[in-house]
Amino acid sequence: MVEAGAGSREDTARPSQELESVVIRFAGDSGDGIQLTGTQFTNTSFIAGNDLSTLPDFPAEIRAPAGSLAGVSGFQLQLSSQEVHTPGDTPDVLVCMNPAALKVNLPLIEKGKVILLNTSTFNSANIKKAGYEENPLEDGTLDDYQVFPVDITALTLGALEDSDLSQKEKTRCKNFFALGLLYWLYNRKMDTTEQWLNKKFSKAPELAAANIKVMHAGYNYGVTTEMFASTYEVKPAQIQPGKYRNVTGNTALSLGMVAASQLSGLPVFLGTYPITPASDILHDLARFKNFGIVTFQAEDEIAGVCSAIGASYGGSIGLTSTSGPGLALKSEAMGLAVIMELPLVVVDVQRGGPSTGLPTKPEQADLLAAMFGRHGECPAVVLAPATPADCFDIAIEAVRLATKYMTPVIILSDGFIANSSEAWHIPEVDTLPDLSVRFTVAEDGKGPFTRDPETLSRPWIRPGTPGLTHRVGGLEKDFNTGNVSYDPDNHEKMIRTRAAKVAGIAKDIEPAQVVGPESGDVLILSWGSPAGTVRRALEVFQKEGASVAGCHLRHLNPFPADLGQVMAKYRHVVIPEMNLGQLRMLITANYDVRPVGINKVKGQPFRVSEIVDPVRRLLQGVH
Amino acid sequence: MVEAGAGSREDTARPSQELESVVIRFAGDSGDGIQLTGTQFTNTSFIAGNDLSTLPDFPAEIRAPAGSLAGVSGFQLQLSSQEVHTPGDTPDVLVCMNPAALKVNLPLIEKGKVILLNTSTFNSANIKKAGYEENPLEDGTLDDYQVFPVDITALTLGALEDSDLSQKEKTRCKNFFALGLLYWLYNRKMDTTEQWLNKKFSKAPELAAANIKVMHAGYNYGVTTEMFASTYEVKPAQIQPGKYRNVTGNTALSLGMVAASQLSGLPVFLGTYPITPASDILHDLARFKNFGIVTFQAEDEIAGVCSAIGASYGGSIGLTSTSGPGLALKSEAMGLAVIMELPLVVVDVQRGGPSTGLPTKPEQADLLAAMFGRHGECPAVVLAPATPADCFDIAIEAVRLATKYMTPVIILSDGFIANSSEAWHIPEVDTLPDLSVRFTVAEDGKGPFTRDPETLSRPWIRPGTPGLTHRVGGLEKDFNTGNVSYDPDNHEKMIRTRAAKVAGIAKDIEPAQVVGPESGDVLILSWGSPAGTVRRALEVFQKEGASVAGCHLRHLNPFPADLGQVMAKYRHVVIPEMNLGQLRMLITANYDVRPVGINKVKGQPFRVSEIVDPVRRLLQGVH
Amino acid sequence: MEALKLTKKDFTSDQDVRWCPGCGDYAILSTVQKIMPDLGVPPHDVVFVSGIGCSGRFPYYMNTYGFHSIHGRAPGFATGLKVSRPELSVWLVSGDGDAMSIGGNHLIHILRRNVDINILMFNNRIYGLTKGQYSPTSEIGKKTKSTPMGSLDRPFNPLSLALGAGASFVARAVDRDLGHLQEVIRAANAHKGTSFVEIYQNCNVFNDGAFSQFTEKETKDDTVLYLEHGKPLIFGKNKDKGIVMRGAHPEVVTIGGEGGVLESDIVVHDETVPTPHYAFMLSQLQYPKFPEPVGVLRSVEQPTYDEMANEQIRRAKEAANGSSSLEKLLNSGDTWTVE
Amino acid sequence: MEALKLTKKDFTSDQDVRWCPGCGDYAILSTVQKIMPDLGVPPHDVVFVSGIGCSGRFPYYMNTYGFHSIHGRAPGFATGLKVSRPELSVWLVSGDGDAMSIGGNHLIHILRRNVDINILMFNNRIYGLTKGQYSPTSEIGKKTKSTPMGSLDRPFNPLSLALGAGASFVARAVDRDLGHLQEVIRAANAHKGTSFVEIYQNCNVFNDGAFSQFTEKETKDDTVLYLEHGKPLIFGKNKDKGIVMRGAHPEVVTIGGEGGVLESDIVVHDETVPTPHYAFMLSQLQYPKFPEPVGVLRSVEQPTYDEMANEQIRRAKEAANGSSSLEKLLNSGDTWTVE
Ligand SMILES: Cc1ncc(C[n+]2csc(CCOP(=O)(O)OP(=O)(O)O)c2C)c(N)n1
Ligand SMILES: Cc1ncc(C[n+]2csc(CCOP(=O)(O)OP(=O)(O)O)c2C)c(N)n1
Ligand code: SF4
Ligand code: SF4
Ligand SMILES: [Mg+2]
Ligand SMILES: [Mg+2]
Repeated sequence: MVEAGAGSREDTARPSQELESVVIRFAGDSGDGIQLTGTQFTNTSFIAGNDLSTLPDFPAEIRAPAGSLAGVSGFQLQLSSQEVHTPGDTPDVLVCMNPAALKVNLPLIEKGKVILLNTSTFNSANIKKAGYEENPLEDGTLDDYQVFPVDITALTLGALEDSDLSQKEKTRCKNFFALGLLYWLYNRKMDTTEQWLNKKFSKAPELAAANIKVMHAGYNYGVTTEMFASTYEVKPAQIQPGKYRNVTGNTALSLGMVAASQLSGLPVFLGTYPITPASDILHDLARFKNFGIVTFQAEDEIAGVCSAIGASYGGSIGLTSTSGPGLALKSEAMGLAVIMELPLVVVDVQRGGPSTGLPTKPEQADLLAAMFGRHGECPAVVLAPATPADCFDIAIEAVRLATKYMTPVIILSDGFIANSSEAWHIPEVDTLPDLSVRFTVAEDGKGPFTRDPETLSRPWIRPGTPGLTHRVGGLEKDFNTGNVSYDPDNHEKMIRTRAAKVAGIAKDIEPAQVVGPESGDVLILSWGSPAGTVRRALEVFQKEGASVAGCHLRHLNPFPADLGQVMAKYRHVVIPEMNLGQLRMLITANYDVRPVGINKVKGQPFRVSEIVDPVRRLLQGVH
Repeated sequence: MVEAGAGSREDTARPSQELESVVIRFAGDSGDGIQLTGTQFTNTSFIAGNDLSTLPDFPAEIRAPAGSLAGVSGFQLQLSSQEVHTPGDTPDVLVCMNPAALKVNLPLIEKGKVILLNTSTFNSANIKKAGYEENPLEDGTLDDYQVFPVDITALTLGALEDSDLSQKEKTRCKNFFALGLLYWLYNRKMDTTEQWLNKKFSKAPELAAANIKVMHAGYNYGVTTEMFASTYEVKPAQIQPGKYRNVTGNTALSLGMVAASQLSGLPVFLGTYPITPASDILHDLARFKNFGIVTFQAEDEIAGVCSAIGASYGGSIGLTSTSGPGLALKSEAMGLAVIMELPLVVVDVQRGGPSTGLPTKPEQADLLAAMFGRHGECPAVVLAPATPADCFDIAIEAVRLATKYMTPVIILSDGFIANSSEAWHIPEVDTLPDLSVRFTVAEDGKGPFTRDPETLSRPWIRPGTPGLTHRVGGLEKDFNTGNVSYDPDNHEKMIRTRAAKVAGIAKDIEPAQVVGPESGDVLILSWGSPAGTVRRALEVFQKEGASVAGCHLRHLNPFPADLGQVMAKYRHVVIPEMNLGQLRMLITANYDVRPVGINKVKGQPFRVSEIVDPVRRLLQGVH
Repeated sequence: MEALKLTKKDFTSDQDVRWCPGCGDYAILSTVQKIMPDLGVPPHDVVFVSGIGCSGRFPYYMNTYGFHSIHGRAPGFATGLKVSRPELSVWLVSGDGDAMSIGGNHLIHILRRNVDINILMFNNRIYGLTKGQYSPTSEIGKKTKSTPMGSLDRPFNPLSLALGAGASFVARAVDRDLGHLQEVIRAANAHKGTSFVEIYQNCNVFNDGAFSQFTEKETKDDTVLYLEHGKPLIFGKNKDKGIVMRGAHPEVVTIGGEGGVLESDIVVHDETVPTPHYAFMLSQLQYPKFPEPVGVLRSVEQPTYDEMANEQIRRAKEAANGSSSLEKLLNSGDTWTVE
Repeated sequence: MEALKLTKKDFTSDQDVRWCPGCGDYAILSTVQKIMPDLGVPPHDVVFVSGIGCSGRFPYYMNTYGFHSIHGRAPGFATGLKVSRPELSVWLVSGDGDAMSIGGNHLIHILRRNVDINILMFNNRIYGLTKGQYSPTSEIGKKTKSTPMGSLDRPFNPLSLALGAGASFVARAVDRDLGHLQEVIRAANAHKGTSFVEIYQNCNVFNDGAFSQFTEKETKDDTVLYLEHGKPLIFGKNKDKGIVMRGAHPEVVTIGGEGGVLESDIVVHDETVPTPHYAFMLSQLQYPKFPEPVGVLRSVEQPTYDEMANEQIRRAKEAANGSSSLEKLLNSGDTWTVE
């Protein structure tokens, strides 16, 4: 049982114990409102000042049969009074709304941790559906955990005894009982959620009232029962002052695109086709028509990218969003954008592959496809956001490079970054970069392929511009005129020019950023969503005084110009990635470095220990 | 003027000079029958016992305006009394049927070489169309060459004075005048061509007769004019005894597929979509229905590969053929074949990219796309033929690996290998490998994913097999049952198993073959069509006693198991390829070797000097 | 047939069915499992091919061979399979997005080729699996996650598209009318050539009630036109309404009564009209102006691609007259011998 | 319009035209260049988009903006361009393979969406650029390089396919009848929405004479039915043959004479019939049983995708009432302040 600690609150007789951070996981049937419960707890905690990171864990099925293992939905969050980089490796508290949720989530949690259970659902039918032979509440399964069994459904119905709602509607409120109980347990106020409920059910105030009532019942249950020896308090974090909001990666990316549109003065045209986990980018941007954003749900991924290229040709920021299978389909058309030298932003929210693979799980295995997945010598810029909020900046960076260098830019997000959320320090608009674009006009005296000697970029000429009518196409072009050319030397010149243009971007991007000692034993080189876990691992080593530094890459093609020098300062370079070693291959191929890979391909983000342990072995020379 | 030498022939008063080898290039308007003329000269020379290599050089346009530069068609061949590996770097004799052909081809030939011209076509209209301001026959353009101006059209019409053919039909015979003249010049017999003409025009014997007459006229023109001081003789080569035929790469590949079908006892199903330079594989295989070969011209490349996979699932050898743009389109479906673990052969006849690029020119820039152009961890076997004839063996090897390991195999041919031809020593059928396949039946007691512990391959179960109904799909599969599995550990196990299966093929392929010293200064590591040029370069170094060896890779994924050891024996590894260094990247990434690249991306094969010179600089330490 | 003595269970796999409770897919699955035993084909000679979507899960639940492929491409896989293995009974299950959005081209081409495959297209007028974006059959103005202000594209009429592509068999059924669904699927199976069956399927999670006017007792008699070969196009609660042609145009009329029309004036349904213009006219009968036809609009026997492809092989073999030896082939063309 | 005073030359680029001598593409190019000056749009506001094929070369020869894209995908590029730049005049040139083989899906979707683009599909019933394989419009049994024993697939009827997809403007013209071709292209340009024009185009190298029955003096009066809005469907050297409806089916009749039919019985052409069944019936008139219609089969005004998409943007901006500041957007949602 939890120890009593310092602190108190008036409305309870219980002491309040201070925690640095806590990892809570809500789990239940997809119909149980788990995502909503998690989001409410998150928002309330954000407003209470905690730093936070969240991870929703959807079932692959739309709506699997109630109570089935396939239907289990989860939402994990870590809140802390310190900086948080991940949703946490393993939950301190697991809230289970039914037996299936217990079955699926029990392997995630360590012995001794807290499990809060809705015992109302542990009837023999549900127990069987969850694949248990016996009732796990009774057969000793949970002996090693701190179990808090609560008859949540019954208590919910009790709280709504006087309500006119149907039995079904009443039962549906049960997640708010659990939420209320947790609000009590973590010393949270309920007003944010109350406001949200009133707004959400403004047309059905009886539902708002019922949910609020049930939430209070849950809270009061905590107050009155003797079940919990103490409540907990996670103090506000020391966070940079400013205004914050909670964003998922997909939302931040969409906001970044709106920002890029405003900063460049160009409309964004999104041509796309729905696919998990990228669809939300379409859903988000479709709501920003007031910013002049055009969203076009095409018949397939190919039409999606082609329409984006057509729009780029017309002077818009052509954008297309997808996941792995769509990236594969878009590759031919991306080659056209490369040879035509048109701006294009391609967002690939990576998921488990190959083929349909594990469509709702994150993976980082499209890096080489992004680099090389086009026939011919066909270079493109490749970027990857580090965290959900970083998607905002990466979107702006992608548009900057695409329009400045007239090149496709691929953004490699992943299902973890896309769906998880973190607190985002909202930037001041005037601190954002100027992306303004000037289309070439006849008076500039430039042809369609007169290159800027500095950037090697060609001019962007919009159709409709008098005096500059010209033809572009997928055939090789004359270096000077842009007309079709079959000349052998010209072809090589063009191939090398296009390559040099993209390689030259290295001069125009941020240098490699090192966290930790500037030289030493180990450099952890990372990209994409492992960023947060790596940050935690670095903190662990920092505390220990180990000679371990980190460098996180947001630019994957080209690499920062100084990357080679940076890596040369460490005895070992270690690369953790959710694939079999794709960045490792690129580093090996391009530098005199033989990195050590930490590779996990399980459709799950790294845990801190999965990075710390192998690095530690390396430090000990055991590896 | 050419020197007189030894040798003589009864029907001429001229001496005959012996040559080791000669490079002849026919050039003219696409309507001039250049390809046909070249092919006839080739066949006749083969039958005379020369070793030979040829290269057709088609215009990109179907039929550009007569006399235009875009309409120039070329055919180059090298014949020799020694082993021949390439069609020759630069022509010794250039036959030009019009001014445009001269304009296009003059840059290819060195000063002092022979140019034979059809002066009838050098009228002012044609001269202008070719982009000449003055008549190049008169303005000194050709001063540094040995020029033989012949009024070919006029002489042709003269020879057919008595014929009832139309003027147009008569004029069309003029290429046979040139051919006859060259037959005389190189001491060739005309009977092969006569037979061919009689067969070809069996339904229009008057055309056969006219062409034969004109050919004889050309021959006799050589006999009677004093223009040539001598004729030439290229003696039969020292060639391994046996039966030979002339094959292009595409034909050899098609024959190899028929052979693989017969050797495996399985039908071949080709699902494809026409694209230059791969279409001839479809054209060839479509004529082999009597071998049970099914050819399906699909609506696009995606349907092509999907139908091939469907056929593989049904127990056929699923085959699809394409070039770069099609490879890009097929990538998503190839991923399905990888995760389903079905055999599939994908032929990519590479052409100049990116995008539509230089569609009629060869390039080797799809290697990385073949390796990595699929989302997720998605390994496939990659092979590349060395020469046109090698396409036969590569096809058989592809089918062997695809069916034994239940995996997609990509064959990277290119436009040079596909269209050029060489003498092929026809193998005895009983020396070919046994590819027989046994489909799994219920009595074997295996499930659809019960792996062979040796090969890691899963069984091939044909629908229609009683007792083994099962479902496969693109979702991740349980290691044991093959049912859909979202289990994290299982996913990693499957990812690693599929990778290990393909990597393990290294044990089952030929070791790296070295030509030249077993260790030393330089190893030239090559793949694909540069093979021939590299062979010539090695002969040059061998003669000089330089410490230069060659190793040609036909297996690119996995590499031969001993490749690392082989490379380690040389101070430098040099990789010539028609791209910016794709094999070089793979070698760097996989071995402790930093190869030097020789890279040419001009839509043209290497010349011998382009390989010899940089290697020589390297030997001298200048590089 | 009798010898097989198969039951529904023989066609039911051991996998848990994972559609949302209440989804129309259940009824279709159950109907297919039910009629399978009557078709005279053992489970191991049946293959279900699907794409991606909720409908794409169908093969997992059938105890036959099953091929759950990639999004939109099922016709490609099915064509390769059927052409190379014409003796198998090949079925294709697809959704409105799978078949008509990403897979539209493969669909029209398989119909044009007339490969002997039965296509069941579950039309729920929504993307189910990706959680509710509009589809190419969604009505114009549809508000979905991807179209918060309403969709702009005019929907496909799947039957018209199929007929425009030259389909030899075109039919429609509804997930709620199981008896009729059975009949239609049986007819599709009996047809030699590509059979295209559009099934109105309720997605109760993302597009509930999309077809309620055709399934609810109160309305369906007036909104649905049951097609029967050789029978007049009559509908309505009292069987007193029918379709006549006015010149080139169809019209709804009332039969009998004052000012009414004679039953003999009503168009008599003929599924075998050689060119598709008549079936196309039927496919254009759309609610609310017309009742919507269900049943077989068109069923015309024409040679199938798979049959003809195999016939060419047979003929080629015959022409070669047993002389198709590999050795001969390799040694054909212009050969020469070096001694 | 007059102010522009443009001539054919203003629309002719400096690039050498590289089709085979005698190719039907020349006549189409020349016709388009000729009528362009009359359309009231300066060359720099015109964009020609194409795919790959001989026809794909078309944009190079027009002195307008030109976008020679990849095989089959031109509708995608054109849609993105037109929706984002509705003020441009966007034309799409495609071949039978480009538009109906690899590009079939994009074609039917652009037609369904009714993006305001003019599509000229050069139908030569063959793959020209790749040197002579059969195409989806090649007649069944066609012997080509890829089908030495004859092709097996039933060809698409491009007009029927377009109508099945819901096209709002569908027409046909012939490369040899330049006056009529002009008229049809003008009508296509005048139509708001996607205009689909099939042009019978002779590929004299790989499929010479494919349409000779419709172009040769001796036959064309009896094989071609010129459609004119409001005029009866009459054809024949002596204008004595016509089309009537027998129930739901069209029939060729002789007008007048003994046993002949009255001219007033002949179907009067109406390109504006709201549903496509009538135009579909026309599209199915096929030689030799019927004359083949040329001219405009269907021309129905319906809102265009580009127009509606931009209208939504306008409305959204209006609704936001000038308050769409980036700052506001970034600061929206549940925010909190750390001090
Ligand atoms: C190449 C590719 N693009 C997109 C997706 C995502 N996706 C899966 S199913 C689907 C649409 C499903 O709609 P429908 O075919 O109507 O099937 P339903 O779920 O409604 O039965 C989409 C867009 C994918 N899996 N693969
Ligand atoms: C992705 C891709 N597949 C195939 C090709 C090869 N290809 C170019 S044009 C063409 C067909 C041309 O036929 P059509 O569209 O009828 O045009 P035509 O040449 O007859 O005008 C093909 C198959 C290609 N360029 N790209
Ligand atoms: S989302 Fe709709 S179509 Fe899919 S299973 Fe659920 S109810 Fe059925
Ligand atoms: S191949 Fe045919 S379509 Fe192409 S340019 Fe030549 S004649 Fe015209
Ligand atoms: Mg659907
Ligand atoms: Mg064509």
